[in-house]
Amino acid sequence: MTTVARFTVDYTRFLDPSGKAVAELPAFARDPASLVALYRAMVLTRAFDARAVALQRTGRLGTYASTLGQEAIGAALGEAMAPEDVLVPSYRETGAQIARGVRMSELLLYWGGDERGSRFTGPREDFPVSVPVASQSCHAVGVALAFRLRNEPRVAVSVCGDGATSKGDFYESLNAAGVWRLPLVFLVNNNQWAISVPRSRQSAAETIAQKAVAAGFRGEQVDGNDAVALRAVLEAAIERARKGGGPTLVEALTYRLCDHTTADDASRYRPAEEVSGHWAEDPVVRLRNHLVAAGAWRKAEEEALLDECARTVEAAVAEYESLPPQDPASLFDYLYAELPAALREQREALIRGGGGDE
Amino acid sequence: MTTVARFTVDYTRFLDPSGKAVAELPAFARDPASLVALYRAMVLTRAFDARAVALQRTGRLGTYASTLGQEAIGAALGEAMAPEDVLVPSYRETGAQIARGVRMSELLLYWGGDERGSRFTGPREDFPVSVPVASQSCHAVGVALAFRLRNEPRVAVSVCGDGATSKGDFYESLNAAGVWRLPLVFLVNNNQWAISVPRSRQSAAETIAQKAVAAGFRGEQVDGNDAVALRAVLEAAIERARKGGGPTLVEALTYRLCDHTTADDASRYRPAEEVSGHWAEDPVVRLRNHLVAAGAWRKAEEEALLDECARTVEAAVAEYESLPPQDPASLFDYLYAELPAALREQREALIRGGGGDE
Amino acid sequence: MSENGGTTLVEAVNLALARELERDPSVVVLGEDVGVNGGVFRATAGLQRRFGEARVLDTPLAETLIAGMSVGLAAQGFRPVAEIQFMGFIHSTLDQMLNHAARLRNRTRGRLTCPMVLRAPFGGGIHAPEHHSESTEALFAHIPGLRVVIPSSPARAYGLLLAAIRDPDPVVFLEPKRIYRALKEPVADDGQALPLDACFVLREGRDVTLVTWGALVRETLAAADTLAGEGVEAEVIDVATVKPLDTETILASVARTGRCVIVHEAARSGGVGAEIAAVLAERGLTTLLAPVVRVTGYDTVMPLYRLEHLYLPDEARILAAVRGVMEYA
Amino acid sequence: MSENGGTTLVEAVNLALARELERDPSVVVLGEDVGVNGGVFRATAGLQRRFGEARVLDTPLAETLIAGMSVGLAAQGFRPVAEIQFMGFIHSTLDQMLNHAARLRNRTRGRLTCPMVLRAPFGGGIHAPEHHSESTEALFAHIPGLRVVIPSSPARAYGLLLAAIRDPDPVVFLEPKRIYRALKEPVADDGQALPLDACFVLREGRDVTLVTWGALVRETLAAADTLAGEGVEAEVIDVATVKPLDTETILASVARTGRCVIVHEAARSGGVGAEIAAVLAERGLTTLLAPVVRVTGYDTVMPLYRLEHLYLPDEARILAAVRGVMEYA
Ligand SMILES: Cc1ncc(C[n+]2csc(CCOP(=O)(O)OP(=O)(O)O)c2C)c(N)n1
Ligand SMILES: Cc1ncc(C[n+]2csc(CCOP(=O)(O)OP(=O)(O)O)c2C)c(N)n1
Ligand SMILES: [Mg+2]
Ligand SMILES: [Mg+2]
Repeated sequence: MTTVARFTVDYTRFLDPSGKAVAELPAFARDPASLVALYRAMVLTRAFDARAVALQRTGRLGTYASTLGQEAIGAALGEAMAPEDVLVPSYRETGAQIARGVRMSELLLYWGGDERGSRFTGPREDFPVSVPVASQSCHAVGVALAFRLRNEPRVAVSVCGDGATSKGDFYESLNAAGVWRLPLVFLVNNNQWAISVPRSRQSAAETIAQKAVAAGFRGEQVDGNDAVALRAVLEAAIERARKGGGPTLVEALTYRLCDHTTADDASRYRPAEEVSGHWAEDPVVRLRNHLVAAGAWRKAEEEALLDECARTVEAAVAEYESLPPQDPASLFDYLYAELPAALREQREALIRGGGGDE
Repeated sequence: MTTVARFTVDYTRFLDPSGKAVAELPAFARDPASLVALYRAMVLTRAFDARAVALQRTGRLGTYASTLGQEAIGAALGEAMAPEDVLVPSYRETGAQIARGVRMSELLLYWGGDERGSRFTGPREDFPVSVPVASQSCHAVGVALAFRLRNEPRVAVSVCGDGATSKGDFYESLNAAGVWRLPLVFLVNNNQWAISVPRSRQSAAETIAQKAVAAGFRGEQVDGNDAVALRAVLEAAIERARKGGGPTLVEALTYRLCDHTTADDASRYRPAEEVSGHWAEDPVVRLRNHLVAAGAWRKAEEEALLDECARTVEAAVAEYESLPPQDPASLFDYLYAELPAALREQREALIRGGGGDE
Repeated sequence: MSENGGTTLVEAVNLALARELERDPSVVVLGEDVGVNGGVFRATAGLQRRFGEARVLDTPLAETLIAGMSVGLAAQGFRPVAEIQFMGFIHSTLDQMLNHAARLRNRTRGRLTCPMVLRAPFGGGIHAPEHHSESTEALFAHIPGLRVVIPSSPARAYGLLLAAIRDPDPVVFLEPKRIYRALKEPVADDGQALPLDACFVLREGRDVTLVTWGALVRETLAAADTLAGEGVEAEVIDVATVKPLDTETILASVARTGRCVIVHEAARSGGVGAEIAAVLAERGLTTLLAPVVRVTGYDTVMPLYRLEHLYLPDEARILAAVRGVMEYA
Repeated sequence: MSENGGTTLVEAVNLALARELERDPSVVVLGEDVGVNGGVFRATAGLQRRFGEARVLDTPLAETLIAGMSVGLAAQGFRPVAEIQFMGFIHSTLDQMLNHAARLRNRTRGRLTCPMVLRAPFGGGIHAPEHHSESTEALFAHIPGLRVVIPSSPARAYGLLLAAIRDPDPVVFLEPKRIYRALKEPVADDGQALPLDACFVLREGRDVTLVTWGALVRETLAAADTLAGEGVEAEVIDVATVKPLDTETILASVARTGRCVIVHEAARSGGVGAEIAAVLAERGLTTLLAPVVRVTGYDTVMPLYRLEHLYLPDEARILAAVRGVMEYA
């Protein structure tokens, strides 16, 4: 018996839960002021989330998936990606979407049951939210292959949850990305839960990162509550991909502090103590502590930021709520480039006010 | 950055291509006479294969998938599995099926386009051939879970090809087997080709064995042309599974010396020299050389065996060809336990001789 | 089971599952979040606590696996009852259902069989997110070897689910989630199954036959009441098993009424309504006094929830169609 | 392209692919074994050599991926033409086709679009192994947002495939493999597309309308010839695009003939023939002089090849049905 292959999975953390550096910080992070943007993005995401949940509670928004506790991921991804890169998100990438220029009013429209929420005026090539988990990984393969075929130095980033990594299409996508060495980063938000199924029941793999071993490329773990580590690891993976170094799987270890969605009641399946324990890892507090300790953030700035975020979010809500509903004909008008003759009668019947059943 | 997980893939070989032992042989193999059964099974499989291909060429059988060059896998698996275990095969497990007691006439019936070929009179719980590659892995999960739920010391063995390991259902099955630590062995016949797609274009994974890392259990490589190594590795994996040690992925490294099926012409996509080079690895010759060198096999025995195999196969062909075709009503009679009323007219029309379209 | 005496449809599903888990040790319930969480709609609430983790299993998040492993369990003599969380996620089971579940008995000439049930909530009208409102029963209804069963009331959910679990062949069991809790009726937990492959005539009438299933049975019955006030007596048929179809009951009814309106939520083209209309065109033509009309979802993607009311057939559309059919000379 | 001047259907497919690869740099061909091997039916023969590995790609063995990555490529402005090796393996693409390909334009209000083609050989009659003879076009034909196109001759294969590739929306293009090489006709490689969403009237006749598609167009035309000898003039319509349906052409024809026989290979229940019959029952009822008859595959699993002739509709069954319809008073 001989050993023919060996693999390792590395883990990166720069800031401990109290915000103290536990390793030499990457270049970008040495000037704490440069981390302020990262922090601001996290706070804005949290403000948006809280407002969205509140809107749902009062019947002004549909089911919503909060990112509470996972804000570092979106903020770091937003900084690590170039504008010309393409994000292929699941439903929990609110932070990254905002950072990439999707309007908050558009996000509200989407969750408010209006297709116009996915007609982004910002990152025009980014994919819309994908609800069927992991299915979007395949799209990311196509997008990354398109970049390769056109010789463009662009990168696709596909994001999904820990539960999604049990699905076949996730693996088919990893495998294809490996074969073609595509400029593609798979980012897994391992928030420990897939609705009520804990990470330990989802897979016997010690890490999610090691799933990349099956596809023949690098997988690594990062502290998903450490925005600095996330940005460093994601930037490295994205730049490696951009330079032809092939795909990377990045597992961000974090925790879903919220319910799965507003339709879920997590207290049915997980103990309150588990959740409160994880509050000690809060990524927002962690980075704030770091900034405060470094003298780069003060109470007044915090208050101003909260105020600004509240106003920004409120403006988005107003914009969302002021938009009149779509025309009934919209049910037909985007189905095909041109409405097939066979559908004309149905469209007319709908406009006449329903019916038209022959 | 710290390393949080490490994995290795081991490779086992006992006999080199000339049949010489390159490592201390496992207990069962020390008495060369005990290897004769293994050898006989391989020779029988090859004889059956050759006959089936000939039948196809003369229009007496449909498309057939030969196992030429891969006979060690079926023979070893046949010995490693207990009768009460369950085989969940792809279309290239002829050897294992014969070894487990599927009648050769049944195999011919199946490939001859007759459903009765899958009504095995032998291993009654074994699955029939699965044509959609990898789809059978999911069935094996269910079978292994059934054993677990009933507390039976039985093992399911799922077999597929290297190409099949790119499919999502393969991975979904590995992952589930890992989560539940099922008594399930995944055996991959890595014959280097998936029709015209070479192993290198199928996956960037250095080994197929390492795909088990994604699911958190052991994967290992074995020389798939070394029947001794195969039997040893498979026996160990199956016994580990039987004792509650969970699943194993075994990658058997071999080569498809034949066309993909009789409908394929491999000369279109791979050079003749590649194929002829691999004849030097022929598993049948390898074990024969080993037996002959050990004084456990002589020319007369070889001749008698070939003769016996020819007669056995011929008898199977005669049995196959003597069976009258199924009744037309058979199209309906096994669809449901009881024919739904809605189908009665269609069945009667068919019996009346087609039509009956209202 | 409920405060005011009645049982909801989702509670009836729960009762039927519990009854069969109790009665038959070969029944196992599996799916995503069916264990501790009791299912996102609470259809499996309490079952894991009562029957243990070996009988009520949370699976990894993998629908193809859920269907495929059910085939394996079923071949081994278990009776898996698998839940797909929403019908929008059922489509990756199609390969397993069509290529294996529906064929195992036929392929092996009866040596191996596949007594499994694949449950899924379906349909719109609850303001759910994208992919949570699908009605694609027609895809499964085209597959030989399958049964597709759709209850429309708590009592029928109970009785039909018992029948589906006891059936020796694979059944796709689709639960109209819009009426999971919208109506209650007394359901006796007596273990009595209802017949599969048979329509239920919910209301008799001589003037027109209304054929429907699932959540829209409610609107159709309401329309029939309204019509009665106008002097039109509508017969209302709940198809219940949309595969295989009980065409005899439908044909017999239309033979009496001469008029037929089919109501379903799925997209019109190639919906199950097409098969029913086709059977009438083939075998009921001479009895038809008016065109067969379908009141259905449009041939569009189910819109996000703000406009879903435009998509869903309602009583007004049913009434308009019936009045048109009645006026037809 | 062929020895004796004619072009086969599979050669016509190859010509159309080459033409579009040549004309439009955004076209890419992908699938299992489409490269060096040129496809298991040779539909892509020579294309990789001619256009390079970047335009003609062998994929790993993963159908969900093939469909899903095509969505990604298409959203990026490419025009992927993906091959699924046999229709029996197409069902794991259904999730991607239904949930994404068919919806991308609608979901994003036109921001992202999905101009992809999913090609697959389909149908029985070539003595192929299990899962190699499926006709499940009805599954795709029920999905809003898709087109489903089926050629029935070399010339139509060429012209319709060009149209499918140039179409700005997703098209499932199903090739009747039984006639891949069974007939030849001159095909001018002139880059002229044929219209989608339109039936082809292949033969005019006043007595009965025969509606069909794919491989059975041949048997249907043969039946029409035989019927002509008996004094019955049959109109033969090749539906070609089974989603969306050109119902006007069919209704107009039946309005003239008063009789309709629908011929398809797929299982009867819920086949595309059901939709056609339903449209006749709804909108052509008064023009019908006889029941609408469907000559189809049975509602059974396509048998293994020894008995597949029992399953496949043939000229005799078509004739019997037409005679029945003609005798109907
Ligand atoms: C294919 C599919 N199956 C089921 C669902 C229903 N569902 C929505 S989210 C979810 C859990 C996902 O967990 P994970 O991937 O860990 O992501 P998270 O929600 O934790 O971010 C499930 C089962 C779905 N959206 N898609
Ligand atoms: C799901 C599916 N897709 C495509 C095919 C067609 N096909 C049959 S065998 C084969 C290649 C399989 O290769 P591999 O898994 O390596 O097995 P091998 O034939 O080499 O034993 C393909 C593509 C199939 N049978 N199933
Ligand atoms: Mg999660
Ligand atoms: Mg292979």
